[in-house]
Amino acid sequence: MLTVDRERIEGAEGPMGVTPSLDFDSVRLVEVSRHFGRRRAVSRVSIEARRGDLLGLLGPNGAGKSTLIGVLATLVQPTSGEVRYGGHFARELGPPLRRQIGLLAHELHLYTELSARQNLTFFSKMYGLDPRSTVEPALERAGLADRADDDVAGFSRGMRQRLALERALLHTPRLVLFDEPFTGLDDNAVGLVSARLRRLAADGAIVVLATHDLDLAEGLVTRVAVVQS
Amino acid sequence: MRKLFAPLLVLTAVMFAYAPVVIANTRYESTMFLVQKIFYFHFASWMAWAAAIGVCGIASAVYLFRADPRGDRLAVAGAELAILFGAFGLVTGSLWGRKAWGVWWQWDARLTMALMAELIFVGYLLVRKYGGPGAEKLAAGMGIFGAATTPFIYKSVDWWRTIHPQTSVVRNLGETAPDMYGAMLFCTVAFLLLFASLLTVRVHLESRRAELDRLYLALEDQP
Amino acid sequence: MSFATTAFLVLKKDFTIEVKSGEILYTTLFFAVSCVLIFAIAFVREGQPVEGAGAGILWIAVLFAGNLALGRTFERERYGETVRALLLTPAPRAAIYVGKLLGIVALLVAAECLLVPMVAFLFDAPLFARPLLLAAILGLGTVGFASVGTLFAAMLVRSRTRDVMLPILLYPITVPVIIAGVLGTSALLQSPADEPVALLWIWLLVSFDVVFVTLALWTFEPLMTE
Amino acid sequence: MTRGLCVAIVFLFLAGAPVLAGQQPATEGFVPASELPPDQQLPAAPFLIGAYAFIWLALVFYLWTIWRRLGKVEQEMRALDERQRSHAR
Repeated sequence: MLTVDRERIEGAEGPMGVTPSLDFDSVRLVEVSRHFGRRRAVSRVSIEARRGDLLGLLGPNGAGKSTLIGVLATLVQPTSGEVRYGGHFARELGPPLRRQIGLLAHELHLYTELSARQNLTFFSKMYGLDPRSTVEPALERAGLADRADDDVAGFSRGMRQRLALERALLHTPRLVLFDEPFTGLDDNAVGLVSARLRRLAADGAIVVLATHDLDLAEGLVTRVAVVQS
Repeated sequence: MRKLFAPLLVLTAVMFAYAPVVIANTRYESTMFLVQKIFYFHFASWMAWAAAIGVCGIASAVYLFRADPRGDRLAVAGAELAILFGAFGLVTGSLWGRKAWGVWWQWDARLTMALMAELIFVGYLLVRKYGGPGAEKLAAGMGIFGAATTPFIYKSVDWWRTIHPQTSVVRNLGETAPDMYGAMLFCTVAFLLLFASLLTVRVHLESRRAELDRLYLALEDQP
Repeated sequence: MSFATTAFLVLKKDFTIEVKSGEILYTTLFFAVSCVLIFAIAFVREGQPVEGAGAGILWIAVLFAGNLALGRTFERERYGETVRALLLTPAPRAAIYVGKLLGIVALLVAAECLLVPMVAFLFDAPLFARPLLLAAILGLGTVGFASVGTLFAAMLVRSRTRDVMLPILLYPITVPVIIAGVLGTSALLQSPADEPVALLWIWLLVSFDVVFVTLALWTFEPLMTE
Repeated sequence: MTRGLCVAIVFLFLAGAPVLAGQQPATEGFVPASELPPDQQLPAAPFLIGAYAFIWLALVFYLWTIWRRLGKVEQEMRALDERQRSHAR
């Protein structure tokens, strides 16, 4: 675990800041709740995931899995409770923490008007990576090398999903978050995505997978957390 | 706050009840005579209105940056009171205008500004009501920007149309007519106290609602 | 990732999409032009335009078109939830705001390049008598309107009622821009042009822009966290 | 407790109203009529009274809305309380 120099993190928001590196071994939610008035999205959830884990967040639709994923991704602020990344709280970190998070949601986070290559190039630059060394391998892994310059709008659901997966993993994040990644995929594609997930976990990433599909999760995840509505 | 509330309420009520007596005892202004007496409540309304807008803006910023729900409650109360005191100012101003200038609405600078500012805070309440889950944050943005834009609206409308008595009138009052000045101060203090009591009551309503929400959540958590 | 690089990347990305599809540019332009023509119905009497109508028509067309462009631009980011993907990158979030703001401003300036000659032609308005002052008023007014508009459109992405909420929130807050823009432009349309008055309004627009761009940069990050 | 406070506010303000009403005619007699031009005296009074009356009415109305909203919340709380008790049994 790396200690993080506070001043450098604050500098990262400034005009000339360089994103410092940060790493952590585990992610822990402690009594996390998120309410909208009297409607409850998540109530007092405590989970922990470590490197190498493939944690399944299982539960029916509307049980707050997406909110939990949002909380883990620092996009949603919990009403109460704390989120710890290694020894740090989310609010202390900011950009260096986001550098270590990869999110693939049901919505694919792709610009359909742009080509596969343009999408990957844009995001690799936004992550401060060199597109020359990251884009081609990613296209290769997605199996889209020959359609790299076609617009995403013309892709099938499976092709988009593969591209979205590679886009989310471009920057080799430590914490990988998946929200219902199997929706609309055929068996072959499900197999490919599952294999990729296992490899990520084996390579030392913390993988959190939210799904309502128990059959798919079975045999894939190494630990399970059940979220009830 | 709770301990202070009862004396605050009594003081407000006494000052409010006594205000007409104070106003009645002032001299008549030489050109506008009786209708000038609207001025005491009119001016006081604007002071309370400005306070309400300030409270809404600052409380919104506190809510946004500290995520403190108390800031949110204070901001709603401020926005509602800005609408209320704005309405006081608009109606008394319009009545005064009818007498002094012969028309109900003259596109006078201050009145126009107040009308625009009313729009902002009605917008604030609309976002809260129809913004969906998490609308408090959107409303907080509206509160900060609404409070920040008010001086700009003031300045721009001022340059656009000015037939309203200049603020120097208020300053001169102190020298030329100390009793008028005193009555004005008295009414302003009364209105600010009224604002403080209404704010307390409105915030109380909002915290009761929060408590109710908490109870609902607690009930759901039971096995 | 530096601030300027991020802003430039976001701007370039929006520009690439717009060059490819042209959707927002063409619809905005068409809408602005139809606005001007509709106003002609109200403000042209017996073949002659009502005196001084040009400034008002020009600004109303710009602001209505601006509202449309803001809505469409962020609809594009909402589809596929790319706005979340942008927020998740380690880039400074305020820089993402600046990138989007520059894109909207560029789009509106493009619309103004069409609208100004059109209004000058149709309403016989001497808009080109003081080109620099007019450009300053239009540019500063556009930045002021877009700075508030970009922030509000971005935060309303999460709201179901964003289509109606955007104009409801945006127009009252940008009243100073509307007043300064319309009155500054009409001061230039007088003969002879009233330069001191135009400069007064430019000064107001400059201070409005400074205050609101600063406020938007400051509040963008907390407003975008759900 | 809060409801009591609200009632107290409304009552106190209403108690103030007669003072206002009593003072209004008095203001007209306050300055000798010779100091007021006759055409000024009558037309101005309705505006003045109207302005003050509006403030009072709007204030009472606003307090009434707060009171009602508060009443609704308290009622819902009691209902919730009852539901909880029957649930426990």
